[in-house]
Amino acid sequence: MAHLLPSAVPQPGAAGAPLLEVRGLRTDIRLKRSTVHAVDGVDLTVRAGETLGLVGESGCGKTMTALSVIRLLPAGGEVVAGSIRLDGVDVLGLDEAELRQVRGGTVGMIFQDPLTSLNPSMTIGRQISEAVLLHRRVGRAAARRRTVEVLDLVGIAHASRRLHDYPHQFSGGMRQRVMIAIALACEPKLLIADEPTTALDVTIQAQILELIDRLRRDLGMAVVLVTHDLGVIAGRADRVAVMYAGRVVEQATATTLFDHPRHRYTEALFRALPERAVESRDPLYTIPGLPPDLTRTAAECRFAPRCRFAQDDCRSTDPPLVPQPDDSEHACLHPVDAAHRLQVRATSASVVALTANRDVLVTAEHLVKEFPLRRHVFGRTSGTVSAVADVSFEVRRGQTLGLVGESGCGKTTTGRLLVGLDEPTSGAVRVDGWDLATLPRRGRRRVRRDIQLMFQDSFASLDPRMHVGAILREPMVIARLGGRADQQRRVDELLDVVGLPREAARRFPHEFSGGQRQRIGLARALALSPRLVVADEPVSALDVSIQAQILNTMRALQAELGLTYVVISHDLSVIRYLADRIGVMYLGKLVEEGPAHQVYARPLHPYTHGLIATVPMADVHRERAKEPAPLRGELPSAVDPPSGCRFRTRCPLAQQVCAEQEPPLAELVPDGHRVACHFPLGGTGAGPG
Amino acid sequence: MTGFLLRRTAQAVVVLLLVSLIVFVLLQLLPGGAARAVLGPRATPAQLAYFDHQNGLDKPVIQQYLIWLWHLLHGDLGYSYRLNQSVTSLIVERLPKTIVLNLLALVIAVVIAIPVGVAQAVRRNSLCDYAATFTGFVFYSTPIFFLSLMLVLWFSLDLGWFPAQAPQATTVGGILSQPAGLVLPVGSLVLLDLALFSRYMRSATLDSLVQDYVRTAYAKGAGRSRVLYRHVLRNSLIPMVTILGLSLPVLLAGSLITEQVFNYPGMGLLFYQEAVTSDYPVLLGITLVVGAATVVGNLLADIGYALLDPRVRY
Amino acid sequence: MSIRPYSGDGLVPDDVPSEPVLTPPEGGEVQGEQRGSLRRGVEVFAQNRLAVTGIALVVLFLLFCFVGPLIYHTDQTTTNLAVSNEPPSAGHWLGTDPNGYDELGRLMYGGQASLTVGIAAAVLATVFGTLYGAVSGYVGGALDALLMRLVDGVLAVPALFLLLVLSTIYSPGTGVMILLIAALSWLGAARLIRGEALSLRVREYVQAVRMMGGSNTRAIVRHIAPNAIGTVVVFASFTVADSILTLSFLGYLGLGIQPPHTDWGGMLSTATNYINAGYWWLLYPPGIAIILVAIAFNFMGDALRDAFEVRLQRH
Amino acid sequence: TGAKANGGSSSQPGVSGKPVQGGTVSWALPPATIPNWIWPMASLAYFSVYNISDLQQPMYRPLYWFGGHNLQPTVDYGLSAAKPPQYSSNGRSVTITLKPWKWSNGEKVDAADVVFWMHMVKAEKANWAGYTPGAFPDNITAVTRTGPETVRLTLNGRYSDNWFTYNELSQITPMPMAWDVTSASGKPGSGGCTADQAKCAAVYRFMTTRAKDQKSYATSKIWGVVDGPWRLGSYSSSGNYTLVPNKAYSGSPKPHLAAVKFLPFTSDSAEFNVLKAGKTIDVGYIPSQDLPPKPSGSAVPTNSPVGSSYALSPVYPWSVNYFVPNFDNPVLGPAFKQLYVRQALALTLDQPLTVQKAEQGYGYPDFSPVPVRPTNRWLSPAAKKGTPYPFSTSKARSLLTGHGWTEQGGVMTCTSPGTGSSQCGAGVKKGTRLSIKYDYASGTQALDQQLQQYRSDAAKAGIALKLHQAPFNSVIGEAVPCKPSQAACRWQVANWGGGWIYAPDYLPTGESLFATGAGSNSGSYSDPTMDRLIKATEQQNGTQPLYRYEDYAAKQLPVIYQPNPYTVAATSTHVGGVVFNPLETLTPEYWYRTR
Ligand SMILES: Nc1ncnc2c1ncn2[C@@H]1O[C@H](COP(=O)(O)OP(=O)(O)OP(=O)(O)O)[C@@H](O)[C@H]1O
Ligand SMILES: Nc1ncnc2c1ncn2[C@@H]1O[C@H](COP(=O)(O)OP(=O)(O)OP(=O)(O)O)[C@@H](O)[C@H]1O
Ligand SMILES: [Mg+2]
Ligand SMILES: [Mg+2]
Repeated sequence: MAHLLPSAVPQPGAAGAPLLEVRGLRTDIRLKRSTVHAVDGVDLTVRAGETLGLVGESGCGKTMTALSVIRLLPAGGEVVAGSIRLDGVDVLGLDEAELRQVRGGTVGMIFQDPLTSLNPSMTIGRQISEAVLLHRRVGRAAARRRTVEVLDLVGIAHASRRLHDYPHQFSGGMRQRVMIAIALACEPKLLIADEPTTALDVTIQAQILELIDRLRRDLGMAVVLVTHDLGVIAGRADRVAVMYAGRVVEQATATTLFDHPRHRYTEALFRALPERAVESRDPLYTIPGLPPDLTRTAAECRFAPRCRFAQDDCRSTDPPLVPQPDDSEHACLHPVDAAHRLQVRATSASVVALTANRDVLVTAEHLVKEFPLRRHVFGRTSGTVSAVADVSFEVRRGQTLGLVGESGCGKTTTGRLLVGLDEPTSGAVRVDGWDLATLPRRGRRRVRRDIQLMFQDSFASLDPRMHVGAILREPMVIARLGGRADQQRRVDELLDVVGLPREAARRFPHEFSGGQRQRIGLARALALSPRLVVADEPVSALDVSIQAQILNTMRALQAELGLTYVVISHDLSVIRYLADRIGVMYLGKLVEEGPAHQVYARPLHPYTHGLIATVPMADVHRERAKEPAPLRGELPSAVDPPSGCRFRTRCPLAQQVCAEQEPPLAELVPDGHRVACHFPLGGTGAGPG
Repeated sequence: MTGFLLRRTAQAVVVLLLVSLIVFVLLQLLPGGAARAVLGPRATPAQLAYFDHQNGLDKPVIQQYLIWLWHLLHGDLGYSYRLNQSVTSLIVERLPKTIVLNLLALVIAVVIAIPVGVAQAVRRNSLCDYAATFTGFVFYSTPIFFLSLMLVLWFSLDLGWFPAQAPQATTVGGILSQPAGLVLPVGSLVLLDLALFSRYMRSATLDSLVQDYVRTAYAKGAGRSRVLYRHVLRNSLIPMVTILGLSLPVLLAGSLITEQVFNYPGMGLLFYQEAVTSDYPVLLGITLVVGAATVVGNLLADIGYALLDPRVRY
Repeated sequence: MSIRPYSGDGLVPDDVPSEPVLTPPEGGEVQGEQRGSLRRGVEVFAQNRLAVTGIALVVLFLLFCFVGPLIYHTDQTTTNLAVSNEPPSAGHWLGTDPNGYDELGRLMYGGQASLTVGIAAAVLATVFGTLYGAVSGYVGGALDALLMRLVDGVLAVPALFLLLVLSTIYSPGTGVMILLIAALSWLGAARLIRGEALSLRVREYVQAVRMMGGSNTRAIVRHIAPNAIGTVVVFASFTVADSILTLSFLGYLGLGIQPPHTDWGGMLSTATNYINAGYWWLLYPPGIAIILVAIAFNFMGDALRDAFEVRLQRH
Repeated sequence: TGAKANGGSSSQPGVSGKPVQGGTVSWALPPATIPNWIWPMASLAYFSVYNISDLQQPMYRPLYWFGGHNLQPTVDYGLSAAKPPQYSSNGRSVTITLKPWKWSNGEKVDAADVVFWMHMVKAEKANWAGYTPGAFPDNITAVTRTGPETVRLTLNGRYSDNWFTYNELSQITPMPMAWDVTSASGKPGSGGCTADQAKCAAVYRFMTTRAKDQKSYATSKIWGVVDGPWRLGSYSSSGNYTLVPNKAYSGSPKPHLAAVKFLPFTSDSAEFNVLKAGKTIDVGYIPSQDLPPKPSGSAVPTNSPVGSSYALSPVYPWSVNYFVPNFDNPVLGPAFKQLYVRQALALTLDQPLTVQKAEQGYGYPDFSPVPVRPTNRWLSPAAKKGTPYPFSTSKARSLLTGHGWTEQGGVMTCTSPGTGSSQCGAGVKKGTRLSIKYDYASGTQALDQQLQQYRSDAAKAGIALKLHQAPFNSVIGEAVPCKPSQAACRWQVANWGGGWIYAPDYLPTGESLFATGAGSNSGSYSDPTMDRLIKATEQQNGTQPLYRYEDYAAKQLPVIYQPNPYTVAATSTHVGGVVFNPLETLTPEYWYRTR
């Protein structure tokens, strides 16, 4: 592989001529009736060998900025002002043929979703060699050789044998590697990665980010890493640009930015991150209001309407990006200083005491769920998916149990079993000691009411043709609770509880934002005054600032109504913020379960340890200090799970016994912290600790 | 794949049995019955009875059906009451003619519809798009007999550009050697299919155009035409496969009106004429063939899907 | 058998909405002037010029056929061969037909049948097909397999044969024609709605109903049916066009509506007999009427699909 | 003979140029008719004018040729394979003498060939279309070979010469010994059917397999044995076939053409389009809807719709046209049995208007069971005078009201049942309404128009016709004699638009149409006088019995007569010698091309 490397490797951060220089970029997207000013005066500089992180919430114009650079805007999109110089060339002045040389030649591009970004009907090999053939005057054979080389480079094993495979034959992580291979095929000088890991699991995400980082170093590329996840940026970017409403509002080296954010928006974003509030268990900071409508232009600070520190001048002048002495820039008239730090207002919700001796509300007893693998309507089943395999836990009143794990480990299935949407293959769910399965019909209905589910995808779970009032009333109608007027009153109550205006009852789901829809989902779950709410990925689709609103609401309701939660998420920081106890799932098994702080601080299972170590934190120092992704490989198939301990195939500590015996979930010491491992960490001292 | 094929074949047999049963029952409902229709107004009751007896039509329906099935199992589709030919030889004679005509129309329609649909999608909401949509709908909304007759009237009788009838040769080669005669019959069928196909192609292309992999291809530095042909087209063809699969029965069943107007006795006309004369064996035979084609068409569409879309495996 | 293979589906490819879909802004308060889903659909529909043309045409033809005879009085029951096939004149604006009927009056009269049959058959087929498909898709399992095999079977029977047999058995009046054409068209609806039901059944909002302990009926009536309505309406619209064409085809084969009643297809079929005689007033009016009405409904269906799609695409 | 009378010469109007030897004439077959049975011995399923006239007769001469090279529906002894039959004076036997002809394989056309035929149809009468129980061949008690060329048929009673020749001898076609075999390699006569009727079954089976093998028609040795002027040159089951001259034909005239080519058509408009294009068809026909209104004084349009390269001539079919009331219909049968009701039905049908408008003049009213065109010797003097029931709705109306019917809601209703002279008549129940379900064959524009008009006119007399069109075969399918109690008797009136064609029982007698219980008596008409008159036509010589039957049937209306349309044929002006005989027999040996 070494012979591939360019001979002269520029050093990152070297103060050479900028490779990419964007000045005053304005990009409009013309619609039928209006124009979206998606990018509204963006300045960026990327030097060779450097990684620039571009962060910001959804819709702030990150993607449009990136696409402007290679002039690949959607229909109606057009760069209306500014300049883009790439390696000394004015990109905006290029004609179509020259542009094609830039695309894929000078600039490689990686997109968010590796599944949809690859042509499903073309082999991997052809998709990569296409890029080679387009930019190099080589024959097919040479293109093929190059294809194998880059596949090797991105770490696809047996590359030459996989050339004829189609994308669907690759896992998500491998597909993203292929995308990277395509982008790298012609040794670009600049790699733009637009949310390259958002669709992937944390473990895979870490591997991919590491790969990009390594390639940057090895090949001396510059990288623009676009993401909404501050944690991702923290460990990888040299410099970070924060975007808000089509603008870069702050730019600084990663360390400076994370340590001392200056712009009020950046500060607010950080304050909204749950991981920053874990210890305090304070309510999270929420940014009031809405991001501005990008179809309007404004002569004010775009953040002013939402900023707690906004002054009159903020509302009358549009602050420019001002370079600061420390090589950073920000566009804020009243930047953060020690005196005016953002204080989170104290809420009435007092912190719930961690009481282990509350009584048990729900028990899961040896839950097993297997799905037959169906081929066809008349087809016979050919094997089963072991989605949940012998999972037991209990949830106490007023507590929150968090379930984490990689995608496909059975979290959702467990949740569905709890609320009775699916029947367990074996095992039982007990509510207040009643076994749901053996309860008579009527009783079952009564008990079922006590457990409600808050769906992952709020939009899919709300009937698009019903207005919110009807949606919220429906559970009551079904349960025949009260008259129409009572129900109406209850709807108003519910809307109050989740913090939506009462008139929302007359609107349709699609007229709400994602966060609001999630609240409607929550309100519906609460309609029958349940005792337990199972929340499946309640915030995974949301931006940080909105996520904070939901998390706060959930916490507040717990305090107010004495709710019990089972929160399912792949995001450890969310779980850690919400949960009293954490359950870690791996391939259908509960591998570790215990009090949240203990599990987090002293994980016993190597998997938990790896997971925690992998999750990116919005903290430069911790991220920089991190060992390279400790969890290698991907989740094995649930159709044919490994024998013994299911984690052994990826476990650094695995030994013979792991393949032969399945470790039981047991407490090492009687502290309510259980683990299913032959070689638990810490306790035995065998782990990397 | 083998398992899939076997399963589908089993299903097909069930469907075909169902079809033949439905047809059998419907035939019983026809007033008059076969004997009268075949023997004509001269036939005396005694002759009618003799005919019924000879052809087993005096047996209970179920028994007739079972007998028919039994013969079918032995590869015997029966003998036409009216045409002095075995059903098999009738089909063997008519089928190629029908296939030539319809296949030609299908191929031409597809060959035109694909670029038209793609162009429409690429220039969505342009004047060209509207014009093509409008024209398509006009032809789609025209009764075929009206269209065919107008074509003959204008292009054959008034202008004298093309013959008024399809080639009369009895062999496929002979038919194809008279391309002028094929223009009008094939043309009328093409006009009808075109609207449908190009509409499908347009929407399939629209779907593909907004896919992420198209953006990826552009990001690689591929030009517009390359992206269209290498990336968009193949993926847009997938929905076309379904519609082509669905066209298979039409391919075999023939197009009654076209055949009648252009004096081209194929399957459609055969079926119609034998239907009005209650020539049961022929009807059952053709229904079976068409039914089989329906099932096979669906199957081929599925297989085509699998060929075009590597994600699909059976 | 040139009855179209996709009877009912019309030109129903899934189309992409013509306007890019905007993600709604996140967070904050409920947005101010949001448009209701219905209004939005109506608007998208109204923006489609072809659709507006379609509606206008349909309304025009309805007026022409049903109100026209009140203004333009003609005798459509007594034949008078003595005045047959007369060219247009002051007394007969569009001349007379082979039976001596006033052609313009006949056009209105025939249009009543064509429109009635087209619309009624489509409605009937849609309602029945929707119920059948919804039950099949929602209940699923063995019943679904059985019901769908049945549909497959009937679909594989050549449509022409069915029409031929049925119209020979039943004397074809308007009512019979409606039943007959509906009997062919419901199959498409059944398949379409079944697919819809299959996918709706596993939607989370339907699952939510189950979780709340709601009955199947509730799920079908309150959630599946309203959400399938787009498909249903689009289907119905295309089916009207198809039904009118099928009716004309039957008329051409002499299996259509019986004289002295008639429909445009029957008129057109009569006129084709005189194609060489130059009686243009017999040929073009019904021909163009059929085409225009079929186009109108096709346009409407096409636009309706867009209207419904846009809304549904908004997740 | 007829051949001489109309001798093929360029004197034929419309023929231009000089006759030449050789060349091909192409002949358009009527829509959807494809000759598909080559053996003259055919079951009813394959018993069609097209099979007989267009395929079998040009090759296999019938014993007696009906409809010669002229316009008369009469026997042409010149073209026949036998000399005129000799009836014994008591009318109980007939002797047939064959002409000294030879089959194309050299075999003589002789008495054995006739015996062979007779044995075959007797042995396989169930499979023979011409079989009428009690009549031919049941009424022939013995077939005797009285010489090498003479055969005597002994009859079971006395028969009229005319009747027996036209309706019975007309059905005989001598068959060569080469067909009396049970295998393709069998020696001529080895089948033994000629010698022993019992052996005919095996021969029948073998010959049937040969007749069912259409692919071998043109190549088969068996079918290659012909005695007519033509043999099959090529044949395809789709209906494209050619006749080529039989070089060994013993009769005269001998063919001038090198081939006659037959072209099938799917519809008459398809044929017309091709005809109009002007190249492919030499002899075709103009569909009625494509004819301009007939000028008076000419049977064909003066302005030819197919241009000047074709000469037009009328083709009168040897048929009568009528529709059938069902006398056994439980509801209306009793009413139909009343002559005055039938008269009312006849009186309200405006035949002249129908002919003039619906048929554009190319037709003529029918009012008796004997065809009025071409003018022929069987037509009675009374019939020549015209209809006894000229159109009059008021007369029909008063007939009904005079018989106890009153109009209620526009429909005549029997209010005065009984058998008195001013009452409805026997069997007609009180309250019976003259609302008639009228089934007719779809697809004929003229018929459609006629019935629209008829419906309107009948309504004026208080007769409500509920028209229902159905495919031809459905109409004939239901029009079967039935018992009132049967469900099959629900039909009330059937009109298949075709009436009856007198072929190949060429004498227009009524034994199969109107005799009580006759097979083709669809409406189950029954009347003793009629039965007696019909019997007389079978047994008594001369035209008088026929006239008597005919006049009675014209008045009695066992069926309601309706206008009979005729065809206009188009013959290329470069083809001569073509004559359109009402029996639709083909004599292409007279045809020639001109240059
Ligand atoms: N094709 C398009 N047509 C119209 N507007 C668009 C289009 N694509 C994006 N926009 C708008 O442009 C603005 C910027 O979008 P962009 O995709 O750059 O945001 P982003 O920061 O990448 O967000 P995300 O994190 O959701 O990907 C948004 O307001 C978006 O609604
Ligand atoms: N209805 C089903 N039929 C078949 N297999 C299923 C079904 N639902 C889930 N599975 C399988 O069961 C396993 C667990 O799925 P589950 O949805 O519970 O995972 P998860 O942890 O919620 O993942 P994610 O984070 O992606 O939501 C997976 O392998 C999945 O493919
Ligand atoms: Mg983006
Ligand atoms: Mg999940």
